[in-house]
Amino acid sequence: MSKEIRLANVYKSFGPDPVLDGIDLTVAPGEFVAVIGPSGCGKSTMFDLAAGLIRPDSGEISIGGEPAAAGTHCGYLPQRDLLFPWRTVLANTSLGLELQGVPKRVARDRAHSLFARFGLAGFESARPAQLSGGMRQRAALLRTVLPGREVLLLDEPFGALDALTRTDIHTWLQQMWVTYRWTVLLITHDVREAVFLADRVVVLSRRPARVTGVVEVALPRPRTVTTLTTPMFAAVERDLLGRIEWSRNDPDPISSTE
Amino acid sequence: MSKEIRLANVYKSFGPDPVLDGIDLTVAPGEFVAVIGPSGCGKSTMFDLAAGLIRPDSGEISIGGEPAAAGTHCGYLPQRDLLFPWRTVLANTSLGLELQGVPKRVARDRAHSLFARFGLAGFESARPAQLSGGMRQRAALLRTVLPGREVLLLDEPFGALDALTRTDIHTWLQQMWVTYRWTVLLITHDVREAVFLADRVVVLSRRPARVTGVVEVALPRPRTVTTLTTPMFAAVERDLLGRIEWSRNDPDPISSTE
Amino acid sequence: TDQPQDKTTIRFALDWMPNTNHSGLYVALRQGWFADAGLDVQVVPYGQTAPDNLMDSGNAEFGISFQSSSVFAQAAGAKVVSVLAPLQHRATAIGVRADRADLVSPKSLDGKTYAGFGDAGEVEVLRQIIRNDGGTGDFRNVTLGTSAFAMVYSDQADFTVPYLTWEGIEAQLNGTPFKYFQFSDYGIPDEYAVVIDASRAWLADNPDAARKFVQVLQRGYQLAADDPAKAAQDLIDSNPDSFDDPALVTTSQNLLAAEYMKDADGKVGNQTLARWTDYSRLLYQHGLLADGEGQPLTREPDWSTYFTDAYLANP
Amino acid sequence: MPTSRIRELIPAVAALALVFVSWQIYVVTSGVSPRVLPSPSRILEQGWAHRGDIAPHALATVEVTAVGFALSLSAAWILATTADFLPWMRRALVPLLVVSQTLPIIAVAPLMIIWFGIGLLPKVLLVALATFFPIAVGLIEGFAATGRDATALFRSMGASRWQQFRYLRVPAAMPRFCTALRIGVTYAVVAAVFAEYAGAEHGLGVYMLRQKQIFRTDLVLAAVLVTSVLTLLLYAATYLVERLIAPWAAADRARSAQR
Amino acid sequence: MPTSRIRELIPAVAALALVFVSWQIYVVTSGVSPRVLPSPSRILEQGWAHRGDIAPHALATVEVTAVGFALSLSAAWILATTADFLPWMRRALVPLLVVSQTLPIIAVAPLMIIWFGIGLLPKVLLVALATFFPIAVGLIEGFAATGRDATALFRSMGASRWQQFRYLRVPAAMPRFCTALRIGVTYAVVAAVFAEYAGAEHGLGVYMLRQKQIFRTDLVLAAVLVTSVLTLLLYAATYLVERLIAPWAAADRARSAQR
Ligand SMILES: Nc1ncnc2c1ncn2[C@@H]1O[C@H](COP(=O)(O)OP(=O)(O)OP(=O)(O)O)[C@@H](O)[C@H]1O
Ligand SMILES: Nc1ncnc2c1ncn2[C@@H]1O[C@H](COP(=O)(O)OP(=O)(O)OP(=O)(O)O)[C@@H](O)[C@H]1O
Ligand SMILES: Cc1ncc(C[n+]2csc(CCO)c2C)c(N)n1
Ligand SMILES: [Mg+2]
Ligand SMILES: [Mg+2]
Repeated sequence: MSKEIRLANVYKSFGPDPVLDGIDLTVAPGEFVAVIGPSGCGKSTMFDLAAGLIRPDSGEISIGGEPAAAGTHCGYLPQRDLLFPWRTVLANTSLGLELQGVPKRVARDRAHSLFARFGLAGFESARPAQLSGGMRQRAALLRTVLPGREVLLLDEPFGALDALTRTDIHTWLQQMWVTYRWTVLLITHDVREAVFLADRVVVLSRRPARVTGVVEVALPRPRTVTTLTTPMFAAVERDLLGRIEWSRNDPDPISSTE
Repeated sequence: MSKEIRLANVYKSFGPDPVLDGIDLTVAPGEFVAVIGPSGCGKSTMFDLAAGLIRPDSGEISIGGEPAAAGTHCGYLPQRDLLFPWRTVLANTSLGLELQGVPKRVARDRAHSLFARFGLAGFESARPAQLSGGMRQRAALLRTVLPGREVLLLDEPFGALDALTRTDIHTWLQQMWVTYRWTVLLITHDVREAVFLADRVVVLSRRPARVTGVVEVALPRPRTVTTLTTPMFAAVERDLLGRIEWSRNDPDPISSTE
Repeated sequence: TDQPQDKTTIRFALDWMPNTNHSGLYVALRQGWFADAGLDVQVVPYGQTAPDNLMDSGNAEFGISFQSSSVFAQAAGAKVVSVLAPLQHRATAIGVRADRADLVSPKSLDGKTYAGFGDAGEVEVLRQIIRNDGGTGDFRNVTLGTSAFAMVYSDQADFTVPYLTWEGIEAQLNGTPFKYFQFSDYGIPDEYAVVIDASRAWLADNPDAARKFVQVLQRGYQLAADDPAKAAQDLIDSNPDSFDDPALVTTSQNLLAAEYMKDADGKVGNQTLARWTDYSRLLYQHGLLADGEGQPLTREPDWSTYFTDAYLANP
Repeated sequence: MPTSRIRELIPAVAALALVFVSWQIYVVTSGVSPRVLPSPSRILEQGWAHRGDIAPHALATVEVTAVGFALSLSAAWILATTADFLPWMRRALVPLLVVSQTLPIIAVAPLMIIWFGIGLLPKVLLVALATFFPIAVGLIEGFAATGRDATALFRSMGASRWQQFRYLRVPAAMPRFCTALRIGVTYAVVAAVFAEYAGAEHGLGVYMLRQKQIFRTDLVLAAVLVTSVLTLLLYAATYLVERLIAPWAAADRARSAQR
Repeated sequence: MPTSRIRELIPAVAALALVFVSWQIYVVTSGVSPRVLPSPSRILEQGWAHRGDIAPHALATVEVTAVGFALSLSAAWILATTADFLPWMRRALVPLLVVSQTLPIIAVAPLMIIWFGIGLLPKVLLVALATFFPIAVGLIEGFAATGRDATALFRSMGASRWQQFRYLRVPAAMPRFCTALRIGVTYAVVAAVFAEYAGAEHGLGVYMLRQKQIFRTDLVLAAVLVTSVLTLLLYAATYLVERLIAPWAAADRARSAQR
């Protein structure tokens, strides 16, 4: 039921400067892949391409074997949360379901059942402007995940969350993923997050982005708090950090994990 | 030349639910204080109060001894970046200086001299819509810091940055701070970031926010990559994590650092 | 057959807000004479569109016109014809404020401002009058439509062409009287101040109804000439919110009845070729008439085709 | 909070009062003829005295306004929706729309009567012609102003073109639509009066024309006053409409006004 | 890209051509009298033949339009700025503004000429009255629509009220101002023609009135055509203005239109 995401030799530039410089990446059906790359390298651009929202200059992109097109139905969480001011928080979170044709009452009930888990309880009828930054991000994530698309594209969904709220949602997301086996592509700046959640982590270079490394994460599922303390976790993390080659360009690097 | 930030017994609610529940916090002139607290607890609200943008229900807030008011001139970096579409990236970053009355040419030159450092070189005349999420955040930070206000309020300025870009900017910020000794209040979700940058870290509870712990960071300045590996750094980090009491409420906690 | 026939509907277009020039129409309406004749007469109120244009385009069957308007329309090919002349003489004159000591004859209007109606030929005729009085005929022509009279009262303009029998009386009653220079005193032939025009096409298709209508209307105007007080009352009653001061209507109707409506025989409505010719020829000679293509007429029209008495009651 | 509402109205009432009082004083001291410029008190007094005459005319005008504005609104929605779904329609129709507005209505009105007769039709068409443009343009620009990101998001969620329209473009256009509605409604009564000027049996336009004819400038202005009041009522109604169809925008405006 | 520009205009040109061709065919086949409905070809031909008559009238209209619109723009900016700085002024003036729009211009125009004479003044005032409202409302609502967050940010940066206005509220209002400008400019020429109808020596309005009286519907419509073309030129000019004063908005619109 899940679909493969495939980018083959994809080039893209805005104006004269290239942004994506020949990206090759295949995410198998039901696989969870994290993408790590320096800020401004082209990660969001890659997602826009995969979602069919913009076209590559050359190369091929397909979702489930079909060329990515505007109508490609995937759960896309853009980097800016984009909640709609004319909908309450509850109505924003149920939007994806409603667009799938789920009756409004049912859609809202389903969204509502996750409000406590997402720390949004009590804000059902608030307007988005009344939410904190992290709450907005959680509401947007809930809206994205709820329709259960076969393909999820998550662009830094956890950036504005504190470590514990984040962990809580990690756990929930993993649980859902184990159950439904969506194909997930996740952008993050947090190496531990990537290792904790993903089957594979893809490392991109500075702009123009190329794939400079791929790290397999063979940790057993479900991963829990104890997984983090295993030597294998530490090994994968170290391997990954080693591949973040762009660190070498830095004038005064302070690695945040060594 | 720097100013003290003082919040005394501050209460604030939106509607029936309290958000700030008696906050007491003093930041000495030239001190660098980090604030850590769960998402949605009231951190941004505290900043809005300190910047004089909203009024407390009760309690007192002063900046440099004067009550915080709309005109309180501080460098405020709000959580959403708020770049203006009608200005180029360069003009956005120089805005703060221009508003101070610095001649446009001079202001733009000064902003421009930091573009390489902030990874924005080449995007001087781009429009904000053409920037990546992290680039937007960096541009907004540059705009905030450039005017050299005696008081800086930074609301999650590094959330969308990868570890290395982040470290680079940390180093620069610390360097500037050592030189100018602004009074800085920084919101972050990253414990290591807080310890690396701050003189003191304040921990807030879940909403309604109260101060549940204060950790002194007596690490010598300037802190560098080597500071991170010192036992003292590790000790402070551990102390801080211990004080994040709200972790206990979590149903299925996965600490990201143990 | 004996079957009651459907009433013929006739739309009658007005040239102006209801006034004593329309009294015959309202008398006939009020007395129910049209209904008695099996006619359903609907009054088309005054608007931005000239009655001749409404008739020509099939939006009215009859309407009020003036001799000059009718001539312009017919020369340009409009399918209308004059069927009745309620007023036998010109009822307008050059009007200036009575307290304007500087304006003593048309000559003194040189360089002054005329508050006009945009009518075809009005400027040419006024210029002729001034020249006939020894002036140059150069004046400022401002086109104002319905505000012309107020412009003269408020001194924004110097002269206009009011109806002696309406604006003239109104001005007098309000204490700001006009003084007049009569066209006929300066060599302009007399004309019918008001005529009733009809759609030629409709006349051809409905000769009987046309005759009935014109004769009932003629009867109305005859009564207005014979019993002006009653006609004034009918006019006021038919237009309840149009007249503030009944004196205006009665004075006006009395004046019309006494001096304008009846011909030498005391009859109302007849038209003569001589009257039609004199003034119309002046317009032709000034090169004012143009055909449907906008080309100035090069041959004088046969004025006898411009009106007909065929629908009137036999004299 | 009714008291604060009322307090907000004070400056407006004061400004209006100032205008009327200065006018009254001018008329009284200058001794200008009431046929040229009647005093406000005279207008009120005479207007009240003739209320029995004015009321039926006002009613006729309201009818023309209502029918014309309803037509205008429906047409604007249909056209803007069509234009939104079919970009070539937008490119074809919007210029036509603009052209329609460049026609001097005063020259066209008499022609409309020649073409469409003398009934309700040309009047309703005139009201529609006058109010249609701002509403349609407001809607079209409102739809088009939907953020690109938001559209992209909707597409990625598999929203059909219709769903994009219904759930994104329509709500996003509401604030502009409300502004446009306010402008359009302001022209509606005026346009109806205008249409009556071009020929009608009843209506405030006819009444004004008649009073002007007999130099009752005071009654002309009394009818003008009635027109104003009708328009102001419609204008106020747009705020109620806004609170219904775009409560978030109304709330935002209120907050920003407090500033 | 001039070719793609030209290609974008095709539907509009086609739609206009369709209207004119149908009209021509209808006139030719129905044999309707040119006094009722002249054919487009006749209008063009006769208009061209009388270009010597029309040109000076058109020039007079252009003058009234230009002066009136300039007045209107300045007044709208002054008023909107004042209203933005002094909230009580907004509360006092905006209702007056709305009231000014509720006055049926057709009844007021003749009075204005009686009060202010036949010169340029009343016409200029009428053009201003007709175009002022949409522009002022667009500006006022544009200023007021500035995001609260943005205002807060500016205040925290120590921006003076004037700087907030200059660097935040003015640019934020530009897109709405451009929309309003487009609406306002559309009414400008029409209002000038209208004012001339109410009383003038020269101008397209007078020309139309006179041609109507001598049953030259074709020349009336030729003058209508000239009015349209003048308005369309002004309308097109607003896009140039927009590119100058709000390039980012123009760019956004272009992107969203590509959608
Ligand atoms: N304008 C408002 N109206 C109503 N409630 C509000 C408003 N602003 C904030 N709140 C509420 O106040 C609480 C604190 O919000 P705040 O933005 O201060 O959180 P935060 O600590 O900054 O969270 P985060 O880390 O997610 O940004 C939240 O529950 C939020 O819903
Ligand atoms: N619409 C656009 N027009 C021009 N340049 C663009 C546009 N969108 C993105 N870019 C450029 O493409 C590059 C990559 O942007 P992108 O948003 O993909 O980065 P990213 O990897 O997601 O960065 P971040 O981690 O900061 O979000 C940037 O240099 C950006 O300036
Ligand atoms: C009662 C009455 N007063 C004025 C006119 C307007 N009008 C039309 S033609 C003309 C003569 C000058 O051209 C005048 C004054 C009218 N029709 N009826
Ligand atoms: Mg990004
Ligand atoms: Mg926050």
